[in-house]
Amino acid sequence: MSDREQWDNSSEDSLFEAPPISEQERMIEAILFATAEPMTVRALNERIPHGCDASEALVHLRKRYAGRGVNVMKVGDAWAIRTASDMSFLMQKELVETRKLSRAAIETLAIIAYHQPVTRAEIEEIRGVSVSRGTVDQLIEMEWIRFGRRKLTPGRPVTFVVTQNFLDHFGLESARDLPGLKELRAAGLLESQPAIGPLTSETGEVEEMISEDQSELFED
Amino acid sequence: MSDREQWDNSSEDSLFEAPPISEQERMIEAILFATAEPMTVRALNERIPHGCDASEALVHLRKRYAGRGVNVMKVGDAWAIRTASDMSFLMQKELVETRKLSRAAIETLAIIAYHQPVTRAEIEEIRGVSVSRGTVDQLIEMEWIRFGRRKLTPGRPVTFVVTQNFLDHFGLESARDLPGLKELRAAGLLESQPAIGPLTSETGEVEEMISEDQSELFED
Amino acid sequence: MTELNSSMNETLDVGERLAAESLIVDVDGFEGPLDLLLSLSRTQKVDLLKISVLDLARQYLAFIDRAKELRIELAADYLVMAAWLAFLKSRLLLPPDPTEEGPSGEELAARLAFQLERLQAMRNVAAQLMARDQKGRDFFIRGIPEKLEMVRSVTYTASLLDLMQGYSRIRTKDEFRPFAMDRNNVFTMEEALTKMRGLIGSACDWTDLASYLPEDWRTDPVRRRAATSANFAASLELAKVGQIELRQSGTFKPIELKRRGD
Repeated sequence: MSDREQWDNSSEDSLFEAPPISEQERMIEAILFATAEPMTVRALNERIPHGCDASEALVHLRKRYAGRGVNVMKVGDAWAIRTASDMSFLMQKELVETRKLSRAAIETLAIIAYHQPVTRAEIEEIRGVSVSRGTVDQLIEMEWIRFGRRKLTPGRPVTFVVTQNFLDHFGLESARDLPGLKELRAAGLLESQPAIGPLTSETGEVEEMISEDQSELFED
Repeated sequence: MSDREQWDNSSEDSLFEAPPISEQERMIEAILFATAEPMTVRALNERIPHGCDASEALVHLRKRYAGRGVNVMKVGDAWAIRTASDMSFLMQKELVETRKLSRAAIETLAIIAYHQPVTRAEIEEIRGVSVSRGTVDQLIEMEWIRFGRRKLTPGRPVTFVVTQNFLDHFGLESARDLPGLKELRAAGLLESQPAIGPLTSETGEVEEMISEDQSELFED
Repeated sequence: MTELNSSMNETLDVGERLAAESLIVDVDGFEGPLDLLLSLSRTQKVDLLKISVLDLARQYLAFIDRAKELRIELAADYLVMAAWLAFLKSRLLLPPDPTEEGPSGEELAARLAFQLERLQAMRNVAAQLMARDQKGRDFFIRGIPEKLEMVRSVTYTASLLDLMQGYSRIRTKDEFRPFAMDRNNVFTMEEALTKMRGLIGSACDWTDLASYLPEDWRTDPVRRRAATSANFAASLELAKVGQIELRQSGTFKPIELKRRGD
């Protein structure tokens, strides 16, 4: 409690030195343990006293929990504590029943994740069949995908991108860590070529944009 | 995962040696983290593989968390991981009760987002019912809408527009990224029958209004 | 592929009948022509980029022919693909025509191979993705998120889905009508009545009906006309119920009104 008064009042903090990094680490630890949702560095910094640096504290904390029963995980630009995955056998009671996704939904999700931002027409071109209403609806409801920016192409179609919830669910630090992403890119399979043949979608002309837009998303 | 098979099947465990105490400690750590209530030693022992000793692992775990941001604490005759008492000041901001916006507020907000800048009279015309003062005040207080320019019409009524906070909350880059009616329908979000004549012909209208009438507002 | 070809020319024996049955199941089980092509391509057992598109086209066409022969209902897109592959086959077999516009047969074939490889790749990564450790199955969130006393505040929230559903609810509630303030210049008799009822109390003497026009309805001719007629109708109504008296000294002279003396 004695510490408390010291860091409590952020308006007067500039008068004090920032607490030592070990203390900052404890604070981040307490906050991450208390919340179930991932927290951004920004949100963490807002919670801890002025002059503290959540990013630095997180580096220490992550190291401390490496190999423990719970780990500090990065989720997009946010952080969370999760149980180590080799402990799952202890958690039968905590198992969350997830809705079984259809093959179409799984493929659509993967296409959005690897090609984001991607339009419905582009998804259809890759799968060679039309995307059913329910599929996109379901993925939005699960909060695994959301609407992205509109494409700057005729018709200004909306795009889809994956969400932080998606990253959190699959334990990904960022969309760049998607399995096989590098290989796919090296093989040119994420570039879109103008489609020819019967599977060409009417909106085929939109595609020059993709690689450009995409780089933004996957770059730091 | 390789560990998993080793400790997995508790009925046959007597054939194996109990996992090392460090491993038992990890298990207790993961369980105390993930369970929704404090756990008694007995309940812990039921969860972990045969031959493990929760009491001993708890002693180690408790020591490990001594002086950290969270501690292993005894709650009645059960155990839990809790925020260290000197860290409680960090949790004050935590208690925010989140409630769903009322239907009236959501509809009003949607109209402002799709038709901005829009006057109160126009909102009422579109919704077909009057807009209560409280609804608008609430949306302003949430900083999701603000006053825009006055309309150059008799009475010079004030208009409403959505704010940057609104865009941030809904993960939109700009209000232009809101899907149009056609896209809502394609995503399966529109339940109504698409066949009504005027409806289909007007779907483009919304976007047109956004791109033209409001172009001033959306320009960078 | 050769098997398929030859069997087509013979009458169907029992084994082929069975094979035909499985074909029916297969056509149902495929998610469109591209999916079918991908399955057929597996028989070639090579890298998808090195696949023989010509062979694949033959296989597909044979498959479609056989399906037709068995009178299996084929969706239009299977037939569109068949037509396109027949065209592609002829392009690949004939020497290139230098006067021909557009992509060559090889380019079209490479493009198709690319599409197949891309679809296969997406399926592979989709499987890899689903095989990852998943939240709530392989790793778990904090079971007791801390509930804290102190500052209690209420925030209201809504999701994008709520917003969009709210909007579509309004937009589809009744026939869509683009918004227009089309009653700008209409002054209704009800409005006039309400206004005048409030004013006639002080009309102890004869006053010109025109003086009852609301301030902002006087200058614009259209609005003035609308308000005048509404006021006139309202004054007739008030006279009828006996609240006022009306008089006019001659045609086109001002109409005057006065509270009915009681």
